[in-house]
Amino acid sequence: MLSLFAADAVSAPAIFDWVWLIPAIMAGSFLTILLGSKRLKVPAHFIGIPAVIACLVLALVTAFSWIGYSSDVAHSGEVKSEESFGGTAETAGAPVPGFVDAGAPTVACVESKHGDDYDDDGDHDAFGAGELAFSGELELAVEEGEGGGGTPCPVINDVTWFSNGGDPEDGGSDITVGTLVDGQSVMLLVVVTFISTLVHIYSTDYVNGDRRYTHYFAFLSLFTASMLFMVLSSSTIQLIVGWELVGVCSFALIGHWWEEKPNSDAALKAFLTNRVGDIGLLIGMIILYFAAGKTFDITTINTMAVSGEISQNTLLVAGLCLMAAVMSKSGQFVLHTWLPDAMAGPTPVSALIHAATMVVAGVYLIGRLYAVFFIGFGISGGTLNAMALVGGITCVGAGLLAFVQADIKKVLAYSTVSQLGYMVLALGVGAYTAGMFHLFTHAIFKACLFLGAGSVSHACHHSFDMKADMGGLRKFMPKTFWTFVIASGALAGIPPLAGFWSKDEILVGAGVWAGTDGNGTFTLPFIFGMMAAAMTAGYMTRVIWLTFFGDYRGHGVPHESGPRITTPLIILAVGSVFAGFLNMPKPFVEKIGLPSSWGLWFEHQVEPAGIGSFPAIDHGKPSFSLAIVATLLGLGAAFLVWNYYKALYAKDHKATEVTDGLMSKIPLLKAGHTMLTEKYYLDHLYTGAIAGGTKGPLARAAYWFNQNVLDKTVDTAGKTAVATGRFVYKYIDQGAIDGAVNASGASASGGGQVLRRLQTGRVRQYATLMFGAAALMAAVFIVAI
Amino acid sequence: MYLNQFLFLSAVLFCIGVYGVLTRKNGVLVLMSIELILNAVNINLVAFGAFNADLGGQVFALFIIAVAAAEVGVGLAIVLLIYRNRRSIDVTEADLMKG
Amino acid sequence: MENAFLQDWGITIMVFLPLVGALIMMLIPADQEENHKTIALGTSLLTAAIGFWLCVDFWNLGEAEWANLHYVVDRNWISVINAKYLVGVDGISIPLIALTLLVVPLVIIYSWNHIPNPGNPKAFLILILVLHTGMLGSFVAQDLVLFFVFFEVVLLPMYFMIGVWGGEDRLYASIKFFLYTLFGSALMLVSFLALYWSTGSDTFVMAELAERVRVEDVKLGTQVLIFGGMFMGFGIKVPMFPFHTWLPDAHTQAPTQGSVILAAVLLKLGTYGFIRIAIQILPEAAIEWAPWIGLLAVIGIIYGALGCLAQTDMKRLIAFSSVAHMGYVMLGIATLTDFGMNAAIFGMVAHGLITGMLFFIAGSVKDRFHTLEIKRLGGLLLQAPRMGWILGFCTMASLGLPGLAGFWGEFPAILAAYQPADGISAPLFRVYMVVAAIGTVLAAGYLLWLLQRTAFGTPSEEFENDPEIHDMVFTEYVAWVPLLVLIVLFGFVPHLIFDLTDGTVSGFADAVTALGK
Amino acid sequence: MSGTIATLLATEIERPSIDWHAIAPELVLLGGGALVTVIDLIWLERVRKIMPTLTSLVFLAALVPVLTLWGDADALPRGLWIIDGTEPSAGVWEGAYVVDNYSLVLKGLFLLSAYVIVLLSTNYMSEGDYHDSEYYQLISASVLGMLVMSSSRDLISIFVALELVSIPAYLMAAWRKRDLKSNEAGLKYMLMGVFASAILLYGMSLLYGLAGSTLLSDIATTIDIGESKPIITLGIIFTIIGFGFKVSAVPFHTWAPDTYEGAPTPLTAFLAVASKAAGFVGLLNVAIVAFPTQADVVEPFMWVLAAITMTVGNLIALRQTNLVRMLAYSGVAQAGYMLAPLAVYSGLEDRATSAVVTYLVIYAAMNLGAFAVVIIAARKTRSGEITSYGGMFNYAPGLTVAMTLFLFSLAGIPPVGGWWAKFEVFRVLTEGNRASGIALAVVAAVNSVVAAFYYLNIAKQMWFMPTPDGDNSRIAIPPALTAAVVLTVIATIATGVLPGLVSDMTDFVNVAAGQ
Repeated sequence: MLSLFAADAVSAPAIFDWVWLIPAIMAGSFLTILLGSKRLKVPAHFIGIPAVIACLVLALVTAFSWIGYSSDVAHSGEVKSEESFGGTAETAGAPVPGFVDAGAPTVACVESKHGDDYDDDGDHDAFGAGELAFSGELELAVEEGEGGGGTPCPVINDVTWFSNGGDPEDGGSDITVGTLVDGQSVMLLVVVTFISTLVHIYSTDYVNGDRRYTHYFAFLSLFTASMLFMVLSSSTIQLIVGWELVGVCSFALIGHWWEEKPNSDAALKAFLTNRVGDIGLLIGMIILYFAAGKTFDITTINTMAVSGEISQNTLLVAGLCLMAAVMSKSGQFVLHTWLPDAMAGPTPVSALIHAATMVVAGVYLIGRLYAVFFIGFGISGGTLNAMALVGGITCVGAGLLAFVQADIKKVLAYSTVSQLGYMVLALGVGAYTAGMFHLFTHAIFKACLFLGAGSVSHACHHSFDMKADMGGLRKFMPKTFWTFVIASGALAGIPPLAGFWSKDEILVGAGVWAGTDGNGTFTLPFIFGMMAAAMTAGYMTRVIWLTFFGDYRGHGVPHESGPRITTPLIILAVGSVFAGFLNMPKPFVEKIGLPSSWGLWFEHQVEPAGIGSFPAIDHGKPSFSLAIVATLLGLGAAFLVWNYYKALYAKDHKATEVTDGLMSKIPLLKAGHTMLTEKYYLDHLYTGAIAGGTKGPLARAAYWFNQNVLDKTVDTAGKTAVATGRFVYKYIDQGAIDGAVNASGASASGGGQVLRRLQTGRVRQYATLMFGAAALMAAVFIVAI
Repeated sequence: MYLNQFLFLSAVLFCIGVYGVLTRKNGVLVLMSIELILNAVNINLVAFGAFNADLGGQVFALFIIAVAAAEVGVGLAIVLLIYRNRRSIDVTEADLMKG
Repeated sequence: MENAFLQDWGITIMVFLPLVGALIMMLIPADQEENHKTIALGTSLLTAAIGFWLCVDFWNLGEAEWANLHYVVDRNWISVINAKYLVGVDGISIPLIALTLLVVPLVIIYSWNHIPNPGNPKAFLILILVLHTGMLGSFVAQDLVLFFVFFEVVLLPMYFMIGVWGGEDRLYASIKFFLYTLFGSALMLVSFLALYWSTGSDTFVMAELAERVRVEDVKLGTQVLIFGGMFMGFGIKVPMFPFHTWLPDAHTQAPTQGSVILAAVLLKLGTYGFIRIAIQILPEAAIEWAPWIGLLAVIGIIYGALGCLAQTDMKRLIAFSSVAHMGYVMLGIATLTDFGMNAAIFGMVAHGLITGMLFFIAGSVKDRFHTLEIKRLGGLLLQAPRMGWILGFCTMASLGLPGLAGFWGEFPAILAAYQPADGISAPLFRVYMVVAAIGTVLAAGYLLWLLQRTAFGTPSEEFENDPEIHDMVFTEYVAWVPLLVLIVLFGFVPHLIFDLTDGTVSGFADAVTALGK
Repeated sequence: MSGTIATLLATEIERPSIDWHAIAPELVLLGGGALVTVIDLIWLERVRKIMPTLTSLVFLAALVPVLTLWGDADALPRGLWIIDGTEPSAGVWEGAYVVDNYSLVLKGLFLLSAYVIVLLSTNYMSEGDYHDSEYYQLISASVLGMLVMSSSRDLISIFVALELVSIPAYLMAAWRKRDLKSNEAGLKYMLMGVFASAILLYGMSLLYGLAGSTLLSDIATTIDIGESKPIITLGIIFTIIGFGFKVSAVPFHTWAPDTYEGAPTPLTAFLAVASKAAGFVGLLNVAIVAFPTQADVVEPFMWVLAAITMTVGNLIALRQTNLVRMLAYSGVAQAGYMLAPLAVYSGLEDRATSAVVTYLVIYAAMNLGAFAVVIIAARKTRSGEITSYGGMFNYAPGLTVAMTLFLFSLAGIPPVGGWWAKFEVFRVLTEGNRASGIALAVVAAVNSVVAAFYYLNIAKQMWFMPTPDGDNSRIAIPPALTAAVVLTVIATIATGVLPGLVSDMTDFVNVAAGQ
């Protein structure tokens, strides 16, 4: 395989062959905690924290290796690429037939893969440990490659898990698992291990003394392992496996305090909503499996999508199916309802799973199969598509909802939904790097916010109610306050904090603002994005006011949290400040006099431009005016909110909402507000439809909901299903089908009863019967024959 | 003589016998009715034997006579038994078992 | 090469050893309960030893050989109809045999201190051993008449197990079970005979019949009718909608051991029959029937799930879930592709392990709480944390979580439905695929709901301080751990089964493909 | 005249040489029975105790020549006369009495059944106040009739054999003299029996008239002369009805439930098994040997008879509360299955015969077993009600298992014998691929499910229900009855697991030719 490339080809660092260790370590940690912690009398975090730190180290080593590798490739490629532009393919190092897009130096990344399958029984030991230890045949295909375009191909280490339906030649297929190392996965690797490490440390204080401390850490480990497993997937089936496993961990951790029904309800809701999306995931993956010639291999699927071997219609259908999965996992409208409920779990879990990592799985999925989406949805040159629309609606819709929450975590949850919408919007408009970058920065500052919220509630007797139990906390817990403010600023997109950069790039990517030139002109998504930018600043200001300013409305005296809580906060706050600098626009970098290579550094590492498995996307050009306008919008919204609360404070030190303001005077606004407090009636809609198709006016639906369903938020579809189930069971199963069976039995028995009357006991009648029958039959037969 | 005259006689006897079996309540009369049927059979057999110039029919008839005697013997014994226990030979009264 | 002893005697000893054990037990007075348990366990372990030896020996033959029959013993049995004592194993029987060999000893171990009312371990264990023979025999028989006899042998013991040791409604349930199955097998027998006559009436050997159907060019109409008879026979056993109504009753009323065996092995006789007999012999008719089987399968998936949601009894819920799960198995079979049939066999094994486990748990819950009414349960995790976690684990496995065995029965079946064998309408099966995928949501719904209402929350007042409620006991550990381990193992190493079945199944699928083109 | 007499005196009659070996079973039974009677007459009460033993020894002794005949397979078939190679010494009734595989199997069946019935009767008779010596002699006589029946190929001998089977049975049915039910059983059986044989005889007389011969094989060849079809039909139907009564086919079955219930139970077993088998043998003989050309009459008639017999029998059996009555109706239904092959016999005479005989053999084993259990159970429960069998599993597990096997065999569930019997019936029905056969097969299949229901009901009582009086003390089973149960269980299982045991014997070739 290597021989296919030029002699001076850069070989991939050995670490890439060993990244499978990272999830394996966490899986080992899980098993050790589960089976050993109590027996060895070792606190669970003694196992979990070293494991996760080891993973973090490995992830960082991988990341630095990737950086080095990609720059090596870029370096060697730069020379070549200039030559290859001239059309001399042989010097491009990859004279591989096919996939060569005219003009663009595309490098095929899969062709060498199935070129020679060979059984390599000698290599068992390499995978002899961890979860990749498979008995039987082991097929090892190491693929390394680098492109002439300066971007390395993903480094894939696959083992054939098993074959099904005969050999591949006979129409069967190999099912492979392995690791796929490229910029995107390395980035997630770092994010997951980093946040996970901090959450582990934070948790030692936060859930200290919890009755299921061990169990908590075990699942934290399992979650991290599953997430990493998913991130490193080289095949869609592996991705499905990881996808489901993180869902289960989420289920287990949301329902961590399952003694209370609302918690387990929330866990169920989360799992079931995700299952709904999984329908799309399964079907989408199946469509791609067949479309790509019976393979689950992600690189192959992408390559074939790019090369046009899979028709756009197929890609569109598959993409739409996968969107369902994205919508559930990444909380897009209308499947987002589980995410706010998921706040029932412990706060560090919310930070890790429901803000920084698991919920971005959907975004990650889009990025992983970007060719499928990009080409399927026709993003290039488009004006609107399902993905951008869903993202846009989500970021605005959820932003609005965030304004009316009293629960600090719920605000953050809706904010997460909104920001996930942002990322989906970014990917929907073709701004791949912007989406990924926002994922990256958001993970940091949102984790910081959640952990901050946890710290606050730690101080306020485990309440999350901003209105009832908080206020004026800045005096009591300065560290929490400052980190929270910084992270909020980052979220709101205040320059130069992290969120500013990523958000700006998304808005640029929409290609609407003059001079930005994206993949198309996505006007509506752009408007949504601007609105969301303003709203974000607004609701975060509200949170900060209600939590940290004004007078303390709770009881007791709050206190600052311990170092195990505040240290992670500080680390994340620092990250929130600096993360954005990783991907500054080139013009800006040049203007402030930094080396040009600092600009778009993130993009260079993450975006696999120019290789055969990645679509040719256009990049928008940054615009100072857009940045300024967007920032001003945010600041303006913040200012308005701030003044609103300030005025309120002046009237009444304990007030949190205006009771006789415009809201209550203007019906339209009032209706709007109710709409928001009722979460757009989505839960009502689902449940209402179930419980008997109530079609009354909205208000009645709301009333009904309040009275009957609030304390019984069973999963929406569940209730219809239960009702249907009852009906079917009672009337069809037990009634019709079983009834028919029983009735035939009864009629047989009844027939017997009637026939018994023949047997009168009188011998004369017996004789009559005998002779009568004989005579009758004789007569019939004589006549008939 | 024609064969059908015998056959007709036999058929009439058979019908009378059947009628007797189906209508008589008295056990002895029922047995006698059966004897009528058997004699109808005998007439048939003898007539057919003559018609076919075959001894078999007459032999058969002899066997029937002998067996009928045994049958009636046993039959009467049972009727007597019934009479002893029930003081009645009305066969229609015997309906302890039915259904 | 096969081991010479196993070649001559392996299968025969394996199949009939339990019967020998049962005979020995018959001679021992009933009051020596310990002896009975020991003999039963010993017999089943010995059977398992020989059986697993056979399995291992089979495994060592190498993948290329797995598609063929091995350890074939061919003796005349009923010479007037040329029915033979023809037994042998290949890739699709081995997994099911192994499952049977595993489950029966576990059930006997579980019985050690869980003999249901009204006691009498002697009779109970004898019945289990007789069942054992019947089940193993069905999986090794390669002659239709022989198969039929073994297929029916399992009826009796199961009937009594439900009827004597069952719950309150046991009489109704046992008779229903019996009559349904009998009805199916009567029709199945008629179709076997029809097959016999239409192929030249000189063999009942499955492989030969398959060959003859092709050579004699049996009319498609006849084939379809014969397939229909088999469909009834096997479909009732599976059970497919709408012949399923015996199952919830039988499961609910059966003692734990009976439910476990019923779920783990007995239902598989039907699906196994479909693959081994109906499809192998009548591939052409199978293509005609496939859309209908697929339809009933997906109806079963949704219907079973809806049935589950309506249940108030834990055991009945699990029972209904079998209808849904077997729907996936049947969907896989209906695609007539190797992928689908592989998935089906995997699904059989996975369902056997998982649902078997769930029934074990239900039995143990009943032992402790004396009720299975979901409303009255709750907080199992507090009172019996280990059992609660195992319940959680099993619900996850049952709803098809990747990484556990259930997934590999479900996902590939759905996948295969995207592209059924040639000659079957792909758009139709794609609709089935979507419906089946929706079924996975419902499955998650009822299973998690069950978990929530039984394991989560806090115990109700009536059981709060019940001293009878304790965590798992030794026999439960011994009986359950192997199943749990296998659920994980097959989740991660699915090719343990896929590789075994692939060869044989591909052969059947190729026959279908050849016709479909 | 005198010359004639002188001639007659002087003429040496060429005595046809009798094949003593061929009729040895009958002779042994006849001689043995006579001997037992003489012994009884001489020693009276003193030998009463050994009467059953003696009788059963006679049956076993008669079995010996059956076996030797079977072993001398090359000499089969053989008749009453020895036919020397050169000049066949055609007797008057040449071909009227045939000893072939078919008749030997049946003779073996009758003798073994009789043996078991003696085992069943031993305690029953000695414990009641009965005339047991006479009872055994009557049984011997009846069994002799059966042996004759199986070899008879002539209307006269069939008739005589039939009466020889029946007349002792009339008496035995009423054996419990002071029991009104037993009287009634005897009366009903006798009246219906003689009426049926009268009808049979009328039919036979018509057949004789048209054929000019009483020999079945002659009837087969001469009867097929078109013009007298109505008479032939009448003759055939009346003849069949006579046997239909004997095998208790609906609607000629009415006597059976009442007689079964009222008669002494061992005698009931005798009627249900041996006597019924004799009826089937007669039926087979006339249908297969005499009417091969009359399938257009016989087959539809048999079809109707079989269908209504199994259906009505099963449906009424569903509602029975008395076990013996239920077994009676079950026997009616079983007769329906046995009649079924005759609904498609044309062209398949041998196969149909094989199926019926196979069924008879297996049916004998399982039904005798069931009656054995009934007799044993009655010693404790003193009742024939099905509910009185409740809880039997608790006090007599072995007996319960045995009964269960019999019941499942009757229901036709592998691996006990009944399945093979039914299988053979199904096989014949579907063999010709004729619509009528397949339709009847479906009727039979549905019926077997219905039948399973009431068989299960008994199993249910024994296994699942509590003991009615709560008395779970074990019951002592006399050795004779134990032996009977063990024998029948072995036979039931063996025939199911290795059907070849029966089928190899009943795989007849060319029964119709009587050769």
